[in-house]
Amino acid sequence: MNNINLEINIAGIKLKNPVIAASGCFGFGREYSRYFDLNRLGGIAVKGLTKLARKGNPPPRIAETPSGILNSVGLQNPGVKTFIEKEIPFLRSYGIAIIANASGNTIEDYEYMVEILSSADVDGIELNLSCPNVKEGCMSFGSTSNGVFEVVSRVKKKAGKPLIVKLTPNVTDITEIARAAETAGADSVSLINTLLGMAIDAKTKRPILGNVTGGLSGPAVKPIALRMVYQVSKAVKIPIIGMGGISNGTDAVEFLLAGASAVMLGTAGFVNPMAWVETIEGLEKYMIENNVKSVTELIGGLIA
Amino acid sequence: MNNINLEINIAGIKLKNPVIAASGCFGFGREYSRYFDLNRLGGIAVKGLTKLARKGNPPPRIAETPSGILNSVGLQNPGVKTFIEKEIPFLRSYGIAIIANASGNTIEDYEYMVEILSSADVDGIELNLSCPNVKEGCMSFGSTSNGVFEVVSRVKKKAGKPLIVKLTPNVTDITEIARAAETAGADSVSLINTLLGMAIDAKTKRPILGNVTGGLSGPAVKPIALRMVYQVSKAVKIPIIGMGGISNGTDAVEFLLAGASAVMLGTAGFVNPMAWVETIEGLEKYMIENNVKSVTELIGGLIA
Amino acid sequence: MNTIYKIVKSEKLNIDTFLLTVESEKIAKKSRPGQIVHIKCGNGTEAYLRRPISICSVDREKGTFDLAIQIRGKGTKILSCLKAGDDIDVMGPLGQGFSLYPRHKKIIAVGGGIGIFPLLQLLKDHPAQNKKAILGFRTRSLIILENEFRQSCNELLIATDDGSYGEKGFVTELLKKEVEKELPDMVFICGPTVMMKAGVELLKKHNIPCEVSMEQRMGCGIGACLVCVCKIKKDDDWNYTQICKSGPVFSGDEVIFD
Amino acid sequence: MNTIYKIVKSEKLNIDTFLLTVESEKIAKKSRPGQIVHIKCGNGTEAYLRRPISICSVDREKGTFDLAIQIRGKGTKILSCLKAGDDIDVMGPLGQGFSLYPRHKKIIAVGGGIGIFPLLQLLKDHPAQNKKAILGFRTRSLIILENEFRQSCNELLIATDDGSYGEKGFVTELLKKEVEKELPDMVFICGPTVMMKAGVELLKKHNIPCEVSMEQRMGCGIGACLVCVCKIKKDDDWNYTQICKSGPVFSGDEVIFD
Ligand SMILES: Cc1cc2nc3c(=O)[nH]c(=O)nc-3n(C[C@H](O)[C@H](O)[C@H](O)COP(=O)(O)OP(=O)(O)OC[C@H]3O[C@@H](n4cnc5c(N)ncnc54)[C@H](O)[C@@H]3O)c2cc1C
Ligand SMILES: Cc1cc2nc3c(=O)[nH]c(=O)nc-3n(C[C@H](O)[C@H](O)[C@H](O)COP(=O)(O)OP(=O)(O)OC[C@H]3O[C@@H](n4cnc5c(N)ncnc54)[C@H](O)[C@@H]3O)c2cc1C
Ligand SMILES: Cc1cc2nc3c(=O)[nH]c(=O)nc-3n(C[C@H](O)[C@H](O)[C@H](O)COP(=O)(O)O)c2cc1C
Ligand SMILES: Cc1cc2nc3c(=O)[nH]c(=O)nc-3n(C[C@H](O)[C@H](O)[C@H](O)COP(=O)(O)O)c2cc1C
Ligand code: FES
Ligand code: FES
Repeated sequence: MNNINLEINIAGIKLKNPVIAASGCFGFGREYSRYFDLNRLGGIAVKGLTKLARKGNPPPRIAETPSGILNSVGLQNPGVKTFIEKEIPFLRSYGIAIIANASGNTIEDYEYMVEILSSADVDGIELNLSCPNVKEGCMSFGSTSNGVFEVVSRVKKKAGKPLIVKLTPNVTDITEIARAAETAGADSVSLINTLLGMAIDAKTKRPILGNVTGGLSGPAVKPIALRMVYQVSKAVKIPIIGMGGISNGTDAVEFLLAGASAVMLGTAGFVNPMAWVETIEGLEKYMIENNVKSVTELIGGLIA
Repeated sequence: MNNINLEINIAGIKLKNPVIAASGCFGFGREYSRYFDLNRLGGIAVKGLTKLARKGNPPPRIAETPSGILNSVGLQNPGVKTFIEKEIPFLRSYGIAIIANASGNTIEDYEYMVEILSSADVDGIELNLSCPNVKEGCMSFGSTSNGVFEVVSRVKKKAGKPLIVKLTPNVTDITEIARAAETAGADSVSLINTLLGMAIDAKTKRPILGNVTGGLSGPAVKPIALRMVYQVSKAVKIPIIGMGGISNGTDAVEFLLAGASAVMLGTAGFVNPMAWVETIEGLEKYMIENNVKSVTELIGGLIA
Repeated sequence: MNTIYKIVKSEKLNIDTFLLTVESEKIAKKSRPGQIVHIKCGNGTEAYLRRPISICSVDREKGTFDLAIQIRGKGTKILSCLKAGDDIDVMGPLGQGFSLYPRHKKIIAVGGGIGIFPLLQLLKDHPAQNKKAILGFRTRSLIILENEFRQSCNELLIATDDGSYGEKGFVTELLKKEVEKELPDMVFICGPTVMMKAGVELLKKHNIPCEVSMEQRMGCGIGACLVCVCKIKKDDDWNYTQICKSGPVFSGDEVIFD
Repeated sequence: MNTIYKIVKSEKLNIDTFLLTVESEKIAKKSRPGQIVHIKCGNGTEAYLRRPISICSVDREKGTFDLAIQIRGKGTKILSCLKAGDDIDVMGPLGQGFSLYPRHKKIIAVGGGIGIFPLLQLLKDHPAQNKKAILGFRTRSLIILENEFRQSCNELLIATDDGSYGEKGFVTELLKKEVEKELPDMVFICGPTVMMKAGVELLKKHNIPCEVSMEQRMGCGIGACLVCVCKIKKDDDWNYTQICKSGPVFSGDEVIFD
């Protein structure tokens, strides 16, 4: 297409374009495969996986907020083994990068996950140190640089695949956390996971979510995500996958300019199932109009 | 009005209703006094004051974001002495609580501010430990519990007026910060100040704000603010003033249910100069419809 | 995948409910009674998420379908302002509809509130000879689609909470009487959770199969995000199962109502 | 305080600019040339903030005012869809307009881009005998309000960037020629910052007073939030001053253009 090059390599993961479906918003790809050809995507980060199957949190699990949503799914998933057996073969039938999103309650869980996923047919592992909807593990590791350093350096030893560490925005200084991940051996960081929030129904005087609090995503959080990507890009050398409220090509360009090498979209797809495809098309259009030959030229291109 | 009682006492500050204009969004009241009778309000938190006059940050100082705004004013103000001389007499002509919002670069600045304001004719002092738009002081004190404890315990000794400590949401655990403020002697906490964010113009490849980053406010942040108020209300005993994206009576009720004893509105007034008045009216309507006799019945009334 | 269709008609049914007729060959042809659509309300972020609405009836000849929508909040309010000729963004048909088995000769459809809507096309399409409908409304002035229902079944019973029309009381009480009179082969229940729960318990005693249509807040609408779940029995245990994909219709005995 | 008015007319002026006529006794009567209004675009949060727009002209008899608006983004797009009869939420008139001194017998109004709009009512209202307007457009097809301007001044000069109509080049070049022909008593400049800066520097050399109309992103629109500032000289120093309240019109020699 007009000689523009959308390819990007994130720490060894080859993407034919920098647009990836965000974890938890795209299941294992089956549902959206009926809406568009998954081959269009750069990659898919699958639903957050754990060692054993998890039931997740009680409903309601979603609340609408101004230009955003809260979710409190709580990592419902069939367990990593079922994923490997039943979902990878389906996903492999497409020519896209498969990123396995992994969570755990303990460091040993994370080690187990990275080990088993390293011998599975995935392209990269996204270590979820940032889910706000589960009591143990996850965000509690991800909110301190010590926690992140410890988990990442431990699992790095077991990792036979590129390791992406997914960061929580619910911290005082995200650059400190990103640096801890980098020092511990992360090949990339992805950010942001959701911001902890809450919605109340004044009529019933009750929280809307069954789990009381949930994670905020969608356009509302974009300014925060963009700032964090920008700050982290100044703090680490490893590539960044940016996300948080991206809905179209222009949003994606903004994240690339701020310093991301690729982007993920989740929530926007709920509103528009073509959001991923339209984001790729919008990015192409921007590149053509602005005479950008390769997407790599945009990365960190902010004039500030 | 129908025998409902909107009065509330926040740590000794008497408010005839729990709706206060948020600092920085209402100047010193003069401008909005042409739009409605300031006597309608519970109180006014005036523009952030410093020891000496401050010019503030270069424009643009505002960017529109999905259901919100970023601002990077940077505490432009005429200095606390000018405020005392020129603005207090005007504000005192109304029967509303005057809350002086005070910032500083150093602990000594904060001590100076609290001392001078304690002998001025204000009803309370809101210690701004949370402005994200200035390089020194402020949020750098406010983002650690040690910082907050130190500033608050030092200024408390000089304080002859109720001391409200305004908290930043840009922290890992706001309850820890709130507890530090309480332990150090704060009479109340107000939250949230703005979330650090950023906006980029893809066309020009430049940040929209002259200061690159700015503070996010408006409806977009409401779920985060509500969650923080809820968490803090479980963590401290002092009264809480809640804010962040409140635009109407229903929003205000949600904050009261989450545990706030009063609320502030800022950004909503830019869109609707009657937002403060309409919030009071909406709150009254809710109370009548739900047979709530006193606003105090709503505080912390969430069923969760 | 195109999701933009034209509105053919918008009609007020009662104080807060309206009927929207939308042109779509695809949805009219493909949809089964009980399936839903997922609708974008307005162009912007005002009502950010799509809204799930049951297909109320379809005209397969004309290639149109009807939605009966009650105004509850922002999104349904926006939809109520649409007029003939306007575009509407609709994903669907989605989910699993009711079971239409020829072996079920005598059926009863029980609906309350917005739960009555999916029952209309069910009654139209079901092959049973004997179709009865029991519909509940708060009060007489809120009764809607009465003629449409009457024409689609052999017998229509209406209950109002205040007795201002038909029987006074809950639809489950009427169901109880009907069942005690003569056992149906199958019952379909759609309405508030308490109502469905009571209905399922009642029918269990009589060993009559039934289906219910579950409701939950939704995100994607197609099964990918796992937000719209209810508890569904699985072997000796249960799973949180997506209402948008495996439902909204479930067999009454597989649902765990908390 | 009521801010809701009725739209009387909406008219397309060129490919991306339209003229909105709004009914408001108050604004028509009270406003001075150069003042602005602050408009809510749509009901929702889609375009969250109000948009500042200069009052282009007023009809004090009819009690209406005109806004000429260029579609730039979300908010102006929403405004462009409004039609006669629709409501519009307008705060205003706001800020300080141009100075209309009877001692200024010969004036020149210089405008570029959207900067031409506030000059129309200025030319209509100014008491000078000799009123000249110099307006700049990118190209012929974008020229708008030509007749209106021609009727409101003694002489109208038009410049286009590409020379497709009138003089080729920048308005400041035309201003230079005019000033060198005959010194005006006062000049009003409104347009991009670079243009205003060049104009102010030119006029300074000739010791001619001038006023400029500044632009900046706004929040409250009334002076309370301090976001819409520009550098204004004060004694030996300068202050960031609110454009919405102390401007948008400032004396050319008090503004510091960075
Ligand atoms: C399977 C299914 C079928 C439905 N069929 C119909 C129908 O045929 N006719 C009809 O009028 N209504 C139906 N509803 C209910 C309808 O979806 C809600 O009334 C509607 O989403 C409310 O949106 P709102 O913008 O008016 O309310 P708001 O309160 O502004 O909505 C805020 C958010 O909460 C969600 N929400 C609020 N109430 C409900 C609810 N009861 N169920 C699901 N989500 C909710 C909204 O979708 C939105 O995401 C159905 C719901 C489900 C789940
Ligand atoms: C004093 C003044 C007078 C003006 N008079 C006119 C006029 O008569 N006619 C006209 O067409 N335009 C005028 N403008 C410019 C007009 O305000 C912007 O074009 C408009 O705000 C853009 O809004 P949008 O939603 O289309 O763009 P968006 O890009 O969606 O706007 C996003 C945000 O940026 C702000 N913004 C973007 N561009 C500008 C700008 N140039 N100036 C100020 N804010 C901006 C918007 O107000 C909004 O808050 C004037 C601006 C000012 C400050
Ligand atoms: C319903 C839902 C489920 C999610 N589940 C996961 C998850 O399992 N693992 C994870 O790392 N992130 C999860 N996320 C976070 C997203 O991957 C993403 O970080 C966040 O939503 C911000 O991007 P967005 O605004 O484009 O959605 C989930 C988000 C949503 C909305
Ligand atoms: C333009 C602007 C200026 C502000 N200035 C101050 C300030 O001087 N001191 C302060 O404590 N907070 C300041 N704030 C923060 C607000 O007081 C408030 O905490 C925040 O905006 C969230 O509330 P809202 O969403 O109702 O605006 C400012 C906010 C805005 C938008
Ligand atoms: S709404 Fe996403 S799974 Fe049902
Ligand atoms: S826009 Fe608030 S001071 Fe000008």
